[in-house]
Amino acid sequence: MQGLKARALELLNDGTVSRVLGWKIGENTYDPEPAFFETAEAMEQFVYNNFCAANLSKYMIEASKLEGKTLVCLKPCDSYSFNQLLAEHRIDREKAYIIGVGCKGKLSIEKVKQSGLKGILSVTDTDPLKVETLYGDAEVAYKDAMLDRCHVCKGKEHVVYDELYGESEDTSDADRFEQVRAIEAMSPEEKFAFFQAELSKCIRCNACRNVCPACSCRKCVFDSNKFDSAQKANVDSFEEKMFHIIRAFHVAGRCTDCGECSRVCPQGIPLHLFNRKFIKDINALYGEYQAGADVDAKGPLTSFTTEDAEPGVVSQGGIV
Amino acid sequence: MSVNEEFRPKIVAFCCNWCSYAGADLAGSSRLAYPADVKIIRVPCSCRVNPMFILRAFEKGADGVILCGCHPGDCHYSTGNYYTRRRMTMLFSMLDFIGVENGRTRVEWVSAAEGVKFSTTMNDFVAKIRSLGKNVRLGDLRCKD
Amino acid sequence: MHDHECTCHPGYVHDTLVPQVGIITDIRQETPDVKTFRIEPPQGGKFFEHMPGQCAMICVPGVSEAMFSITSSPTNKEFQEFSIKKCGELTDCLHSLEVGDQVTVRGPYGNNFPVETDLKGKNLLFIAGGIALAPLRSVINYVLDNRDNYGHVDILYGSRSADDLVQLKEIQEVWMNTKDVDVFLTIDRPQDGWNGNVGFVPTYLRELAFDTNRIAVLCGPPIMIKFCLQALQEMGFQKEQIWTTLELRMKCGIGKCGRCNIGSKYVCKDGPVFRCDQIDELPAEY
Amino acid sequence: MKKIAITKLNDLYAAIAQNQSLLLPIKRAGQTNFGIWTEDAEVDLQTLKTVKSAKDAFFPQSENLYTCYKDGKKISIAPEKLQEESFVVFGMKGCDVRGAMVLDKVFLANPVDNYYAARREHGIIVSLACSQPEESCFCKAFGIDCAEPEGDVVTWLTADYLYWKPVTEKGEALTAQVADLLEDADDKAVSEQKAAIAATVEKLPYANISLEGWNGDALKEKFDSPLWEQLYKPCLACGTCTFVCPTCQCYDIKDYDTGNGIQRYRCWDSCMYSDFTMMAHGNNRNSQMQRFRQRFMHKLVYFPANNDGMYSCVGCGRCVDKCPSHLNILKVIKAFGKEGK
Repeated sequence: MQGLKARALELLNDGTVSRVLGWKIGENTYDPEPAFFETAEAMEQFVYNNFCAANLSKYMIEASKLEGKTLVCLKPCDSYSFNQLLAEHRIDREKAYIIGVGCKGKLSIEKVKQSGLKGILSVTDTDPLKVETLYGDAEVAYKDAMLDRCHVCKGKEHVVYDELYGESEDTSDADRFEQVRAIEAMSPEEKFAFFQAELSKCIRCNACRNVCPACSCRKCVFDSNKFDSAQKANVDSFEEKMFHIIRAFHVAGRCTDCGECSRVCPQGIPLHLFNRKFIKDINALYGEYQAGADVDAKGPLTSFTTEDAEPGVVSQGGIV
Repeated sequence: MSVNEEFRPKIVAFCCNWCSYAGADLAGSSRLAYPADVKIIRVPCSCRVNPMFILRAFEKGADGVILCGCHPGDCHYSTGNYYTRRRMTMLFSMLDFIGVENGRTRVEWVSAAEGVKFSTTMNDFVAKIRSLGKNVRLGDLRCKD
Repeated sequence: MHDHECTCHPGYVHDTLVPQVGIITDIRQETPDVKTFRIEPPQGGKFFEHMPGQCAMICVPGVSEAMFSITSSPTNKEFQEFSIKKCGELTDCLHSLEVGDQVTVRGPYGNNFPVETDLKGKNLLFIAGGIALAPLRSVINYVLDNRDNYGHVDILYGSRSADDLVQLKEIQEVWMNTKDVDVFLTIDRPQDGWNGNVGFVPTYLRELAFDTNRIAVLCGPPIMIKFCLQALQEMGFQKEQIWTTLELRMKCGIGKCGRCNIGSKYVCKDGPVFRCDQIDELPAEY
Repeated sequence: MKKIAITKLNDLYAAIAQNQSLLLPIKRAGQTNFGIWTEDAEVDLQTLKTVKSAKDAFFPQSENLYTCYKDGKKISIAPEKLQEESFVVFGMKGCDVRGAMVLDKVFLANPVDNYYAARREHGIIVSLACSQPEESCFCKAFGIDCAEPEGDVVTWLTADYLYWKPVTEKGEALTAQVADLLEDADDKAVSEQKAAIAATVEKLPYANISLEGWNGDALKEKFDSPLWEQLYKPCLACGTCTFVCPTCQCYDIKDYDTGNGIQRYRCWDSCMYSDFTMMAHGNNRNSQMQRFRQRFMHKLVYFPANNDGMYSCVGCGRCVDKCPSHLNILKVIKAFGKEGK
């Protein structure tokens, strides 16, 4: 981390970049916040540890409008989001200086808490995590504290960068579509019950939308008063489902599966399932596609072939 | 609703202006019958139909939604219906994924000359929806009549 | 607040968030984009008693609801009027309505011009621009109807063009013919058939060079308020002598929904009328 | 002081639910929130903080105010029924109970919000002491005693028993309803737990955070501070903090056309949203910095200025736990504390 900080500082001082987009140290190890640093003095609070989970690529939309270059720290999976935003002309490659930072799987304090620990006073980002709590000390295995998305890691390669810093590791140890398949195998009643239970928790806070790098519309359809969509109401009916279906639909073919939506959901709704279902269907029907892997690739929902399957394929046993 | 009363589903049919709407017209002028429960909404092209239109229709009480457009290759705007095909495949698959009865949504390609197909398609779809019964899962609780 | 008891819940008064039905009984086209609506409850008369400067929420169900100042004076015992400029979704819809159409009305909300305290017995200078005559009309008519309680009245009113002057008939037929009232009209650009003053309100205000022995009541677009305030201060007015109104997005009208606050003050409840020195104490977020 | 064995808690819930609806923390799809008790509900008293506070019980996220019917040009209005049956909210923590009192200052102030008032009148609060406070708790800073919360009945949960102490008349009446299930108890176990809680609270990292300088007096100084520019940057403009907060009371009023009457409803809104103050002629808070500042200024400066120094924060720490960007009110208080202004 010290080396990364020194390198960022060097680039800031020699004028290569006007600001650094990274993480600022929080009150504890586990709550670093995304931050812009513009001075050497501010850089003292720069931190990069295994709890730095936030995907910073979306902040580049705003940073692209600023004077001068922004140094941005991207983890391998974040670089896909960056590329996708680049493909959509939402950010300016010339305004970014990318340091591809190493990642060996990111940790989540929620996961630590789910292991049953309460009153966490301090925690290390080592393997195992050493946790000091009000009610005694404990250890948690690194893998157990990792974000869900890291168990289906996209690999250790950055798809876009100016320079690399640190080692990465492919932490995948699960099948990306396993949960999707499990749900597909359910009866309609079971499926409905599952999503009803999950989505009725939704509080319509929009955290999933606002954090999503693919949700980069200047004005969201769900904020439009002109259309009967700005409901905001939590009515435990189809409204929440519609919000999430449409949101997933709007990012289908563009979603890199970065998993930020599920990470930020205050109610722990597995929102990535919607995105992965679309990804799985796209792969099955229109060929393997990874959004953000290639800036020049045409998105599956903005292209077609004359031989495409008919929508009726769904009622003939579904897309498997 | 009493048990004996026949269930009359509310059907919304989005029809493209150039083919399917003309097909519906032909069905009408040829006196081919299709249930009056089908409410047609004319759209410039099947690809104009935003998935939200379909979900809103359900939410506000539709029991089935059918989308009709030109046959692939015959789109007035040359490629619109190809996009429709991919989009609707994705949307229907998602509806199936969340456990909403499969079969309440359908896409059919109906040309301006296919008055007969329009009529049989609608009869068939209405029969299907009738067998599925009232749409409960996609409706909004506030919209009960 | 209206205190009528709820019909289904004895013991409860109607919530102030629940409106009354209003019937549009008259529509006057004031300018190309301003209409004055006379709205009455089904039984006729007024919805409630109000004071000059107070507002009410008018709603076209299913479209939207917004706060409008009550432009008729409380001294009008028969009905209430609202002058509304077409400038958004709701106002577009209101302009499409006809006599006999129904809307909902709730209120009155907010404070009022201090007609019974600070303004009483004083010479008064009213300055308005465009549609902002709507809130001032209420207080001007109140003053004119209680003529003996106030000193000399000057009214300076300007708009973009002669066609945009609101309430012109009343200005010419009533205000100009009341004793001890001087009306000064101005328009932004020269126009055929207009032989009055041409120029912006703040400029005309400087030319008129009023002495400071009066209270100024100022209402208009923010930019006009800013320059008029400057002009008045240069003319020697103290901020304590100047009253104006503020406007922000409102939903509830009773200081609870949380959007119209400037610092700890809610414009819907503590406003819309403020004395200029009170505004200075607020954070600059309006 | 009364007590009931925890093995018999289900009987207690059933007995309460016989006479009125009972809301309590229920785990559903992995998360605990207040919900209506049913026999198959998974009651969860172990989770310290429900994701959403108990605010919904009195000020639901979405509620109808009235329905407007149109018959030709004729409009008629049917106000929604006010709450007229009593209900019990069980398991509210000290912070949540104080949260309701903060809401009282808003909704019970003249003109009274009858919808809220009716719920407050008919709601019976059975609070629960926090046997295991957590690191993000700082209710002590607001003078809340989580070892003996306010409420109509106060309860304490130990390994074997739920201790039950009625405090108000409403609480006595509820106790009478379930008297058969309760046995007399002495104060010993409760005193021990209270002492243990007090000792834990002293070890909480933010329990003694200083609120010095946060009052209505320094309003403009705080407002104009350059610190806001630095603090707001990572804010995503989502509404998580406001929706999990027990004291956030901003709401929106909207219409929903059901096809059979237009429902006028109000729902929680967030000052963090870009369209919150948007109107035809512009937006007076058009940057996220302004919206971020509004939220914290309201909680720590404007609200106390209007309510005799009472803060609109109860230190429950939900925003600390849930903010996607790890921003929170503690960081704001500390940043200003460090600057010494």
